[in-house]
Amino acid sequence: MTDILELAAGNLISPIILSFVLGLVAALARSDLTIPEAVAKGMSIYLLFAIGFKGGAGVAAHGIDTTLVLTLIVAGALSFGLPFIGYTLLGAMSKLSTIDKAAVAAHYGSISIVTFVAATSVLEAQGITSEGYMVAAAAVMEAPAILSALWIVARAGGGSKGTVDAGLYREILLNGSIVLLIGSFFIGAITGEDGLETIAPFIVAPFQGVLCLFLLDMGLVAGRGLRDSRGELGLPTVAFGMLMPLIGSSLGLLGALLAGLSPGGAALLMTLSASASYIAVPAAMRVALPEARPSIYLTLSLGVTFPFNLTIGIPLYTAISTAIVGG
Amino acid sequence: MTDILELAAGNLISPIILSFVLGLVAALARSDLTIPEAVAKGMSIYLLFAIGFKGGAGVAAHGIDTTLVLTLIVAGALSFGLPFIGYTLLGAMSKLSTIDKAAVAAHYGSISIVTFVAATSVLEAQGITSEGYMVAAAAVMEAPAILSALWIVARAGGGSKGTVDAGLYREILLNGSIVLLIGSFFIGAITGEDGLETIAPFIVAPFQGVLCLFLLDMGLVAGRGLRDSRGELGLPTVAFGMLMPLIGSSLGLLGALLAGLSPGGAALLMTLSASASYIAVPAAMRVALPEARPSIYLTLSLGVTFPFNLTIGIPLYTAISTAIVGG
Amino acid sequence: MTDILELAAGNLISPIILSFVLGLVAALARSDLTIPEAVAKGMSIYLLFAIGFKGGAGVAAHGIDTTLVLTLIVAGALSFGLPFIGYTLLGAMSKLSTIDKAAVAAHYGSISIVTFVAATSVLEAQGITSEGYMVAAAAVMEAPAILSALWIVARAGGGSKGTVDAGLYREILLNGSIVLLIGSFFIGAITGEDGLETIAPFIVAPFQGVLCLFLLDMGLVAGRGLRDSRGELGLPTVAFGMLMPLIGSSLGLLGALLAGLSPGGAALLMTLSASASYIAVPAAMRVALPEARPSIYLTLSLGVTFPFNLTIGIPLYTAISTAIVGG
Amino acid sequence: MEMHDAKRVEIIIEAALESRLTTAMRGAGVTGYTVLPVKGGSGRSGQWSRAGQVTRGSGMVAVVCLIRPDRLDALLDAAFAVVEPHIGVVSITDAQVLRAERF
Amino acid sequence: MEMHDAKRVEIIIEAALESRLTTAMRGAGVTGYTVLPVKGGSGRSGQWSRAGQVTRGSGMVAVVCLIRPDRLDALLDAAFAVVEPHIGVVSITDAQVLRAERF
Amino acid sequence: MEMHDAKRVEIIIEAALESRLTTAMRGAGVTGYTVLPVKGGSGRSGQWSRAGQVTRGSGMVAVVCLIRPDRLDALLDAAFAVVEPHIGVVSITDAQVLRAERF
Ligand SMILES: Nc1ncnc2c1ncn2[C@@H]1O[C@H](COP(=O)(O)O)[C@@H](O)[C@H]1O
Ligand SMILES: Nc1ncnc2c1ncn2[C@@H]1O[C@H](COP(=O)(O)O)[C@@H](O)[C@H]1O
Ligand SMILES: Nc1ncnc2c1ncn2[C@@H]1O[C@H](COP(=O)(O)O)[C@@H](O)[C@H]1O
Ligand code: NA
Ligand code: NA
Ligand code: NA
Repeated sequence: MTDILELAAGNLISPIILSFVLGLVAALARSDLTIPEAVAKGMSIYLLFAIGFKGGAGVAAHGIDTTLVLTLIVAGALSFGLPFIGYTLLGAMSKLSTIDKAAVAAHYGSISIVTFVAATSVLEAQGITSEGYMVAAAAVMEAPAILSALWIVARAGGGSKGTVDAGLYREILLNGSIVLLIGSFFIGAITGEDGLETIAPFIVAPFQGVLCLFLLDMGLVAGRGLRDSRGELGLPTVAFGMLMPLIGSSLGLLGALLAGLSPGGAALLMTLSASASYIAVPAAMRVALPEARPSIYLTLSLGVTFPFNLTIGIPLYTAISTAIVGG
Repeated sequence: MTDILELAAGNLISPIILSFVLGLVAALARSDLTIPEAVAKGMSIYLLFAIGFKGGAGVAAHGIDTTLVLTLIVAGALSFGLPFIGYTLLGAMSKLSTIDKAAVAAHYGSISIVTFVAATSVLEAQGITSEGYMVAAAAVMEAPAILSALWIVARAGGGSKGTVDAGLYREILLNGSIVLLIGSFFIGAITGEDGLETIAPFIVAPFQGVLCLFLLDMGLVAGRGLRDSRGELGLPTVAFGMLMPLIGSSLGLLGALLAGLSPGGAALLMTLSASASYIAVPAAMRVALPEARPSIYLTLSLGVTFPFNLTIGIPLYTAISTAIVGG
Repeated sequence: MTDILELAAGNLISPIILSFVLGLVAALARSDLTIPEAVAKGMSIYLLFAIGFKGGAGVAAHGIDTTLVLTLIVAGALSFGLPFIGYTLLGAMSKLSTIDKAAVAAHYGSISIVTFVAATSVLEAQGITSEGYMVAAAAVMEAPAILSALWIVARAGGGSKGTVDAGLYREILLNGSIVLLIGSFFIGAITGEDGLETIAPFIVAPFQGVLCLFLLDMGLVAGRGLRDSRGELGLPTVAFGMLMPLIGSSLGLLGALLAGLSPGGAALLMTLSASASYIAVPAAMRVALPEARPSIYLTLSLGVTFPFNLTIGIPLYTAISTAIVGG
Repeated sequence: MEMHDAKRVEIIIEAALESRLTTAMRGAGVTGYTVLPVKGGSGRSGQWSRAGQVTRGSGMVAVVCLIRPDRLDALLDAAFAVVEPHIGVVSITDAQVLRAERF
Repeated sequence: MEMHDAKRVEIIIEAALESRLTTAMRGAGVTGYTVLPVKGGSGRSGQWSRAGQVTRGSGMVAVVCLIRPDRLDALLDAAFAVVEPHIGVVSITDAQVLRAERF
Repeated sequence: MEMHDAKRVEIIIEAALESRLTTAMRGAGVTGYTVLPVKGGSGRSGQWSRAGQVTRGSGMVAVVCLIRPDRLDALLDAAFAVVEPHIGVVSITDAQVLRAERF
């Protein structure tokens, strides 16, 4: 327990976390500090490319082990399944409408890639290795949760007037993050260590620094979101935003044991399960479930769960996975 | 011959080429992956600055040899002359209008700086040195081809209603890429090795990585162009897009022999002659020859010739120049 | 004296200065070279974050010495006081309106962070150390000068119809640059050398290179400003733009002696006092003193004083402070 | 200069629906339009801005369409079908255009 | 398609004043508006563009507001109080809107 | 609030021609205008968007100009001379403005 607390404390005073806090404080204090949209998008492309490439190069170096397929299946199942748990839990805890509940649930089945990136940084700092193909697991978990949410609404007769068409499915499956993550994973896997070496001064050395600036922006956006939606989130909903990651990560741990992942891989699967989407799912919700309120789902995902995972969650999941899987 | 094939194969699985392919595939699959315009422009400024600076620093280190002036004259002559060949060839191969033919021809007389950059990377990877002032040759080749095309149209009585005024000539001669390339070349030449050392961690170390992301964007843009202009390019026109680089590079080789360039320099002059513009010339065409169709000239330059040079051309030109000039 | 000239000459042919000159020349020649707004803003965020962080890490490494509080007080006093001197001097030298004089004066009481960054680079290159908390002094000097200018206008019955409300004060005190500079200073101070090490490949190694591109943009903007406001600045006003930095730096030197700064710290305080704002103060002026003409204050600050400090000022201040404080 | 009557239709809609709107417009025979970026806004669904990209995925766009008056109804029907379930506004102004053959 | 009379008010104002303008508009009961980015312009105070960000801090924006005709005066009074001491222009056009309940 | 009649002219033109258009406008005595960025569009010359910058160099811009009605013809003549050989559209709307002394 003290171990976990120490880890958490050490994690809290890293440049990464403090950059997020700086953004949060600046936004809450109503500073006009902003990072241009194009630059923020550029940094997210950089992070996706780098993390995908490194994952692929890792697979090239260590080979594909038998757990790969199992991991991807487990990951897909988690993304499909978690929204049902989230929806039920929200039904018990909050008074949100059917559509709002389903939309929130979709976010928690899907993943936040920055949370994943932050977790890999923590693992690296502690010298814990993990399976390179975990980035493929991340990509697999992006989309299924959206289908579950649409199915929940359809079954509940939620009656959304939103647009669910072929275009929507293409947008979900071929959204930029998935394509870039998978694509750079393959480039890394094909070009291997040699490829990594040529571009390491770009994707490895400055990675932590870019992550700092990116988290500064996340803090700014989360802070502005919290300020704007002040009062809209009830206390029970906020509680959900911290309880759900714990449930998600527990199921992630179970899945990791089933798939036979290493302690590092298990920590990452726990993090993925615990994290909530704030890009792919919100975009899909605007099209498919326009009645769902972004001030609920985005604030919860970005303003509550993201900081929760960043500060408390990741060290906790790492400690638990090392204790249980590594034991 | 097997040598060339091996080189080409090795070239094909580099992170740079694969990034381009990723962009191409993503665009053709209609993914919404995009790199913000500002970021893409920022990367191109970075690449121009870096390549110009390194060229200048190279000149400072190795001194200006007697071939410099000869090389620049040959380069200018190639840019002036190639459009006439291109125009005639198109007349034989396609049914395009006079104005379309002249516009396409202008692109092939001018150059693509990214193709040049990719070629320097390939040379570096093979340990082949080249003259630093080749970037000056690249700058010299940007503009003359445009004048040739305007002259062709005027002579053919093509009757474009476009705007050819003093402003246009200034835009052509002082366009951003030329100014930045020449300017950073001089900065590199003046500050020399010392200057290079202070900024090497910025312009040398991460260069390959930035180039990957830039080529990802090029792939996306080329793919979208191909998709949009589906059907507009006939097969003969597409064939021109692969034949013309071969003619261009042959003349480039001749020029290199005339000027007395090293094998590396010759490979670069071949690449420049083979490459087709997709920034400076299209912009000038919109003003001077508005009737020319971008769906022809841009798709040909970016969707056919650029990938052709990137994959097959560069290794081929390198192999030939090493065999003939280096022999 | 020859020492100073040599230093100045050495400084003049650095990549940083030459990049600025390139931008200036390109803009004056009416080239269309531009750096996208988002990229320029991204680079300025990078520079602020890096300089703040390094300052904080420096404090963490060397501890806070007793001069810190004194330095901040002196810095604040300089920012408050310099506008009065500037206003009086302008009254003697030019025929500007009360409001124009006050607005110009505000710029010279405040600071230019890029000038500060350039000065730290020069110090580093000469192996002169300085107090890490000088970035805090820079932050402290941003805002007070604005209050002095508003007070001057109110007292002079200048009768501006501008908007001076609570929002304005928040904008001044919590403007993005101040918040980012102070925030990253604290992150650096908290995470110390360990934190610096994790992100050094991002904020230390490529710093000089990013600064080059940023100064290229500054040159472009300054050049366009000079071109647009051709004729509006009289010769006496231009002279003020070179005299005022000399007065400012003299007072800065006095302040540095009072506070007991090291030679490096003194050179930085001189530079801060000599520099003129071109972001925070102009923005505040547009709201509070809309009648003041940007073509006067911005052109003076960016087109005259900034290049003056960059080329002549910084080496001069460094030489003087080493001679007097270091003596 | 000869001018011709036209209608200027301005549709402010979420960026995620832009391609659906333009597809519907093309379906109704409307091939000329211009898309302007939007920086922020406020409406019944609250306030948002590009800087605080939190309350709406990728923001909104303004689609401006100049059209011959007799084709207005077809355009509005097509546009409304896309906009209706979503947030956003549609406005119409009387206008005149040069080069009528382009519309 | 049923259309309703409305006014389209377009206010071009310095970006630094955007939030003051929208606050004043909300004070006058106007909660619907859209902000468009501006790339450059020219007026009595001279010419400027985003590329040469030197003559005006952070440029200008265009605030577009569709409003019921009877509320126009309240909006103009509120807007004018903010714009008056500063540079910029205000224009009003007759328009029609769908979904009148939104205005 | 006193309002004055004016015309609102909106010219959508390739960015490469922006400075030629504004020069021509100044030549016709028009010194007030605003340039808005354009994200994409479609017309007789096909479809394009900033994201797929392939079919048109550097995209288009929208130049908006508020002008006294009696000066409309001079503006249109000047603008048309620039726009005519190129793609793009010109539309005119009746409008009213505050602060007439500015136009
Ligand atoms: N009255 C209005 N005038 C101009 N734009 C509006 C108006 N109402 C709404 N909008 C725009 O449409 C978006 C969605 O509005 P709403 O559907 O009311 O939430 C807002 O964010 C604005 O950009
Ligand atoms: N007649 C006009 N038509 C359109 N926009 C204008 C006009 N006059 C001024 N503007 C805009 O308002 C800004 C300030 O104008 P001014 O207050 O005249 O300096 C200009 O930079 C333009 O963006
Ligand atoms: N009817 C229209 N309404 C609005 N914008 C148009 C229209 N037609 C053309 N445009 C714009 O003008 C550009 C060129 O059109 P065109 O000259 O028809 O190829 C298009 O890309 C659109 O941005
Ligand atoms: Na999850
Ligand atoms: Na060529
Ligand atoms: Na100062």
